[in-house]
Amino acid sequence: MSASSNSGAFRIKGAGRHTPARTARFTFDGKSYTALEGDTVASALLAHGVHLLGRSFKYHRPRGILTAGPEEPNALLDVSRDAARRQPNVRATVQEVFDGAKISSQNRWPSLRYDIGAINDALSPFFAAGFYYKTFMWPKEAWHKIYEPIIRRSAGLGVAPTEDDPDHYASRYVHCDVLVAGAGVAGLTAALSAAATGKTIILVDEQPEVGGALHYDASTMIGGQNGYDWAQAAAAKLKAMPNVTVLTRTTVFGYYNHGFLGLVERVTDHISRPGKDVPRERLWQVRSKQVILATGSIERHMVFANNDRPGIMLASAARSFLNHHGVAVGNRVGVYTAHDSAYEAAFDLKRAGVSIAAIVDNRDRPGEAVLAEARKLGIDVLAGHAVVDTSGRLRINSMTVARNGNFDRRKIKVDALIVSAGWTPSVHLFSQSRGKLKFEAASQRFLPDVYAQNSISVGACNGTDDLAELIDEAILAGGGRVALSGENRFEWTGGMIGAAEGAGPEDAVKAFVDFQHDVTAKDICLAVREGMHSIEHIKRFTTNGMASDQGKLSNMHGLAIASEMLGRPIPQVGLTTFRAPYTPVTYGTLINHSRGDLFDPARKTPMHALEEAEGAEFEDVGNWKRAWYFPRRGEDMHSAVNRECKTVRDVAGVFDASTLGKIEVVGPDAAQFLNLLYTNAWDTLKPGKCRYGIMTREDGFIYDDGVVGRLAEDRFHVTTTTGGAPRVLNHMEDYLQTEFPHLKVWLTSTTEQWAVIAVQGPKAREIIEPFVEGQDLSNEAFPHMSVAECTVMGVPARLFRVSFTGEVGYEINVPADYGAAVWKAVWVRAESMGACLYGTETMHVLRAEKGYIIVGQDTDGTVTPDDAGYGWAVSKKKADFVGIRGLKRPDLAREGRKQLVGLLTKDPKEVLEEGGQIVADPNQPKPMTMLGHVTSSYWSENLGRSIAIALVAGGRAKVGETLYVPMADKTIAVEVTGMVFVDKEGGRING
Amino acid sequence: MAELGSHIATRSLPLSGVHGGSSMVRLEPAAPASRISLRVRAEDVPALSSALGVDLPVKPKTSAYANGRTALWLGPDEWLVIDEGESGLMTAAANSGVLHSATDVSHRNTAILVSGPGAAAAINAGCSQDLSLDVFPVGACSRTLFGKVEIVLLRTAEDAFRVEVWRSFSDYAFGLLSEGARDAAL
Amino acid sequence: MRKYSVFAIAREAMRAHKGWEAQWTSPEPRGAYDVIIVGAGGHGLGAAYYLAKEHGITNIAVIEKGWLGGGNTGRNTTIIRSNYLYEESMDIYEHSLKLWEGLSQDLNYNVMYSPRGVMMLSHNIHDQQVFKRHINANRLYGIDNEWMTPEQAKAFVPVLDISKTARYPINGAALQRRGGTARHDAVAWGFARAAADRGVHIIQNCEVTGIRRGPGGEVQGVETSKGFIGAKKVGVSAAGHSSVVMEMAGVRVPLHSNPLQALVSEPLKPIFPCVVMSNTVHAYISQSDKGELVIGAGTDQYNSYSQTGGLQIITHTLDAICELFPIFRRVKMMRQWGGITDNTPDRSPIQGITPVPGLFLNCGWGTGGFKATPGSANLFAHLIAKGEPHKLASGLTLDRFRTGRLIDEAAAAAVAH
Amino acid sequence: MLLIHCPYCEEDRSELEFRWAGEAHIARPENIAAISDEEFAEFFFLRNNEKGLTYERWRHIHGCGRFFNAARDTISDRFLMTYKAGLPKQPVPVAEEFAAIAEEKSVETWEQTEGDAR
Repeated sequence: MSASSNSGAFRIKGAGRHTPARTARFTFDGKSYTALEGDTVASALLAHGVHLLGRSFKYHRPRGILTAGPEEPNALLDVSRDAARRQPNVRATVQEVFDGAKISSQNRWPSLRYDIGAINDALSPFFAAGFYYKTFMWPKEAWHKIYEPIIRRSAGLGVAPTEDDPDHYASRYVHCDVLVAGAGVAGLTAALSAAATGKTIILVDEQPEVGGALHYDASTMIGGQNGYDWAQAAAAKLKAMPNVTVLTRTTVFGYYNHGFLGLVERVTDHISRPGKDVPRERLWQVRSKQVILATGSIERHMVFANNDRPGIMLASAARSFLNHHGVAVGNRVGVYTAHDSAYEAAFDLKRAGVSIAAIVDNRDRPGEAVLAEARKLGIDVLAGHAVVDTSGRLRINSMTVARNGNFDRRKIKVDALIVSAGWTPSVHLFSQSRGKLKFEAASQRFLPDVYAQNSISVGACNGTDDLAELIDEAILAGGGRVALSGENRFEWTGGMIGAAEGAGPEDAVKAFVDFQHDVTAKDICLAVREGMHSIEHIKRFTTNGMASDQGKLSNMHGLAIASEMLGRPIPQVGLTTFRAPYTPVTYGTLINHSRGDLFDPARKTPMHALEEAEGAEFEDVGNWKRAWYFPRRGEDMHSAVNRECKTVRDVAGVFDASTLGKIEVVGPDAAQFLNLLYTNAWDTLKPGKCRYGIMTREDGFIYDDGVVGRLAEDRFHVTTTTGGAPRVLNHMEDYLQTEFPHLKVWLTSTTEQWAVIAVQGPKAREIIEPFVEGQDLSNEAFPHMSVAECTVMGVPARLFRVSFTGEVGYEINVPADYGAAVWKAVWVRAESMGACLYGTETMHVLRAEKGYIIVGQDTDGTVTPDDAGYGWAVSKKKADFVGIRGLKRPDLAREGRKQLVGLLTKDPKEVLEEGGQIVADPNQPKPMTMLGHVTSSYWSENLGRSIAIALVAGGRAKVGETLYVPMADKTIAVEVTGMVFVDKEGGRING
Repeated sequence: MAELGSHIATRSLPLSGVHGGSSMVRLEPAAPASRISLRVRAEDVPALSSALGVDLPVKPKTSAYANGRTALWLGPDEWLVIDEGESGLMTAAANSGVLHSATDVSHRNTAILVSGPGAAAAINAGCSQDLSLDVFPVGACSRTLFGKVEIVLLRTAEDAFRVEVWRSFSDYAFGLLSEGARDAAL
Repeated sequence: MRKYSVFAIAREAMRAHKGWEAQWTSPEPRGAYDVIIVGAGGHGLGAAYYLAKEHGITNIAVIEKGWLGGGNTGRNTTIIRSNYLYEESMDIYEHSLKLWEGLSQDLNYNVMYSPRGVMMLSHNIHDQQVFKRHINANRLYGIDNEWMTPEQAKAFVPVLDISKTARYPINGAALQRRGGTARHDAVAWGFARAAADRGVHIIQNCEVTGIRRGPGGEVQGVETSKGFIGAKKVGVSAAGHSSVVMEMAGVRVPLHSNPLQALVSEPLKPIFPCVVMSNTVHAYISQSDKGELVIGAGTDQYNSYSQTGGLQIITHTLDAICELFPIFRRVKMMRQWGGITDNTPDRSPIQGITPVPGLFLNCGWGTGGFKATPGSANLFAHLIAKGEPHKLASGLTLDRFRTGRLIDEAAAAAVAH
Repeated sequence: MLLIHCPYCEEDRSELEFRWAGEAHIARPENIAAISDEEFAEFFFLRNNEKGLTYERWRHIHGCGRFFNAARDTISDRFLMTYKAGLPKQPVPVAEEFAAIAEEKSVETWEQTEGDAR
């Protein structure tokens, strides 16, 4: 057996552009086939005479290959390289065969030939468009429990992947002067012309090679040579130019705002064994000054009874399989058309030795030229006839033909039927760019009219049919000079939209408009009858155009049928929106590198690795990873935290506070600026001192808090919450730049400049003392709420005497690269003195024992400083600060607002749930009146009991009262208390 | 306890030990440098320029280099000044005698050097700016976004860039550059 | 109105479905009505239906600029839930959820309300605190919402990645089992059919261009592209364009109109059993009856009426989806689209009287208006009929922006520490 | 993804580098402490939310860091101009731009663009 016959019995010797010696093997539904390199799955299977490829969505009707391109609605397959690289819903007409591919059909059970779901087809009279809106309503629960699961199982197409995708995807931002979408005659010509001007050009085409329609159109000559050959030469010339990038296997899937386009390049799906560094697909995000749309046109099918059998396909597709792939779509091919272009397909097939049963032309007068040629080739032409039915269960075996308006029918045996109703310009990208279309009644097509962006359409997508005109138009669009001429064999005429003879509103036949979704002409008529008069309603009611091909074939037919039913001209019925993407795009491509470690940056402090080595567990706080607790061998979180809490109060603890936001506020007006941004007063703060500050927005609610140290008259070191740092800086910049630009002050983020090592506890001073130079640490010289610039381990440092535990506390700020070394040295000494490392959980417990709040946990954006018990931090003297007016609004000043208080459970062992709701009467019926909720709740090892903080309506007036926290399984009685649980006098902080 | 105080802390760099790159792109952490974030009003620019020994550029997206110092225009009153040696930047700025704000950010930022014929393509894996030589010539600099993190990008040669990034974002930046470098080699 | 049922379908199947009548008619407007509702989305059509059904007012016109259900009703991701935090929110969303439970039967139109559960993922301690606050509040209010461990969540949604090595590991979830989805178009069509059946005029392709007011400032009717139409009561329910319509009456409202995008995948066999949302990584996802994965993306940052948005919003959402469900990386986006949401400063809706006598407002449902459709419509009908809010909606007034009594669901959920 | 001209960087940059910052030319009242509740609500909450020409603020947050003003058509999302913070509201420069907006207003949205195809 020769290689070519091996690659399929329908392979035509001498036809096509593939090399017979270069083969690839693949399986389809378990059976092995040989293909030629360059074959699509569709062409490879057709070469073996395989037409049945899938089942439709609703009726599970057998379906074959309708097209030879991305508009394919039927031939959707499951393609896998290995178990993890399995891809559902792949169009057989786009997927190139690679050696070893495992391909299966979809949406059938138990097999493609015998599919139980096909019973739906027999029951189809019940399943008219929208039938599900009218039934399945009783009993109430039955929809969700019975009907919906059945519908869901029978719907859907492919099976989702079940393993994590091992492939990777790449991304590239790129800019150019001109992007040319489509590399057919028009696109190539425009690109040649534009390239000649020296502009940067990106030429994009979705097929593996350039050429567009020249893939199937073997008769057109360009520049004196065969069109396809000219195209390859033109592409080679363009590729050699430094200002041109040619991207094939690349689809412009979206044309967005301001010259932004999304492209997806398929890099490896056609390769048998791709290299491991090669991405499967690459996302190109292009910003182009100008866009030349040369997207061509798409042939339409004919809408007639049983027009969906395997073996029925577009004429241009048959031509493409023959001329490009060297495959005949049948031995005895029928033609049904309303357009001259199908004749050329018949001519090509005939010349290749395929028998043409007849050309059935819905028109009374086909084009003269094609008619003459048909006569010359001895092809029977039935003008003014229609195909009114077809037969053949798994593949067409005959077409039934009738003269228009006549009831006499006759069957003609065929094993394939090629169809054409004419051509629809591909205006998808134009429309996505928000350009306005106009309807050209004579040619019955929508064409670009008003452009919304700097783009221009050339060629078939612009309705330019004449080759010479098309070339001129493309040269002009490119703006350069190119000498080029072309020659067609035939001028095409004709075309129709809507249902053909025998498939009108009164005909009870299944004439498919949208193949994948099984929408028939009847369904569209029904929608109109039911009052759906907007094309959007019709689309949604019938689901016409909503399948994975997004209506590339069906939209115009559906529109024409609706127009006829409504008795309104097409432009008045409207056209549904073309939305991105042009063809489906892999999520993996859209997200490309954003996965795993690159999904979202994990911010780590300079001490992270050391903490990890000490066994720390980490928690996520914003983007940061913070040490949560440090379990020792055998400890769970609870016992670790208990130990840490006790050790800090008994001895001392070391804590990584580096993530706190830091902002350097510098300038002569720094204090004045802070006066405006915080509720507190800052001009009274002396250099060398710190103060706790509260920031509100104009609405008066707490926005952030933190300690602010004054380093000099004109320099403050502001700290913010960990998560709040970026938004606080933005908030400050907003006021500084736009409301208070007269102030001489500047802001710089220094969060990451400093590593911050907090040492807290009775022995804190003793621990850090030996490391510090240039600052007397005695209480007198450096009391609580002091700040100093000094040296720690020989490194310039900022030392704060602050406490978030109620114990003597220091925060050593050293330049970040020194953080690890200082932390290590401090920890070695601390450990030797019996201190511990502690994490955020212990920090939370210790601060709760002291009644210190955490903004974002104890407050939630609806809490004023007074609600939080921090009314003292709101200056009464300042004439202005951000929030001054908001705080005075009636609801913020009213009695009975929720206030932060302490809660002690009656049972000291009972730890409340954070988020527990508080009521006065636990026995009231639902819905209950809730007084507030538990914001913080911990076991306090230091107190030997639980403690909690809560927001309670009128809370401070309720101190001493008993309230209740009803849980699902029990009700917990609590006493309202003050917020300070440990060291109420506050002596410990001063050491 | 002088014996402890005399322990001088050693420096640990955020990207120490990382490596990446491809046949077309070389990726390496830059040597430690001194940096200040400098804020100056237009009228005081000359004074700061002379104090620092490098002319602060006033044209957007440009930088200037002199005496081992690079001044990068980041905004109309904002520069990043990088000194390849051991600082003196804060003192020099303070000596200008005019109103300004200088903040030491030497340790806030770290830098990655990206070089080779695929350097621009690697950066364009995550950076939306046009890095063609016409638009982003040698010496051009800009604060921008790289994937999900902010960077300051400086073109040091036709095929070389310096990527300044905050230290906790540097793992991410290096990782994404590695991915970009891998793709740029194809 | 001819009743829909399986028997009606069988009957029609025998005669090629020729006997179905129009679900609604397209009448020319009369000169005046008792009530005009601006905006034929789910909320507006539903309000007309409930006015007719519960308040005996049938002389109503619902005026629609485009096609009915063509705004956010037909563009959302169809999520239904009621597990909100504040009483004002729980009141209205639970009222709505109860109506959802019987809506198909009430309308004789299968709106495909599917209580398949809405699960919100918790990724950190802050999430957990917030979710438990919701769960406890919901329970005491009589609304179902339960905490699940990561393992329980995975049992409910097998494709969920609960590994500890994820960038943001899942530490639990809140599940409202009665939450779910419904078929958005069916809601608009079902209300339209039922309202039309009670005599309501639905006037499509008719743009309101002005609101006419009398000497006392009171509403007299609306100017439209089909001429003046009189009414003493006008209800505005024109999501996305509320500011534009209200400006015609000289009323400024605290709204921002932002594009909100969504996308669907190619159809797949059932793989995703419920709705999953994550605030931390910003994603929500479900699977439609047709098999498409329906994914809601975020709003674009700027005000716009363009119904388009940036690709970066889509990719950002898909980042998160693929992080939660790594097996979806090879799935393909089939269609993306946008709608215009109107958003209030506290992310809670506004429903109530306005400074203009006779003019009633229903707006500001932000990204979550679909779930409220029957409840909002029902209470809006009450407001229009009685001239004052129903007690379940009494907190949703415009006045709260003066007093500061906001219903800040966003602040309660989203402030990181 | 919008393309935005930063008046400080004097260059068009991707929207990714910018953050929207609300309606422009809303001055914080000098005497804010003394204004009424209604005036405060007006200042803090009420916005024009224009359909058509809008004046808004952006911050080039991942660029030069500056806040600036822009005039944009919220129907087409086209920028008509951008200008530096602190400048008064600038008239839209070209008369044709007004005409363009007026025409687009009648066309409404993208959806309608399709539906109204002539």
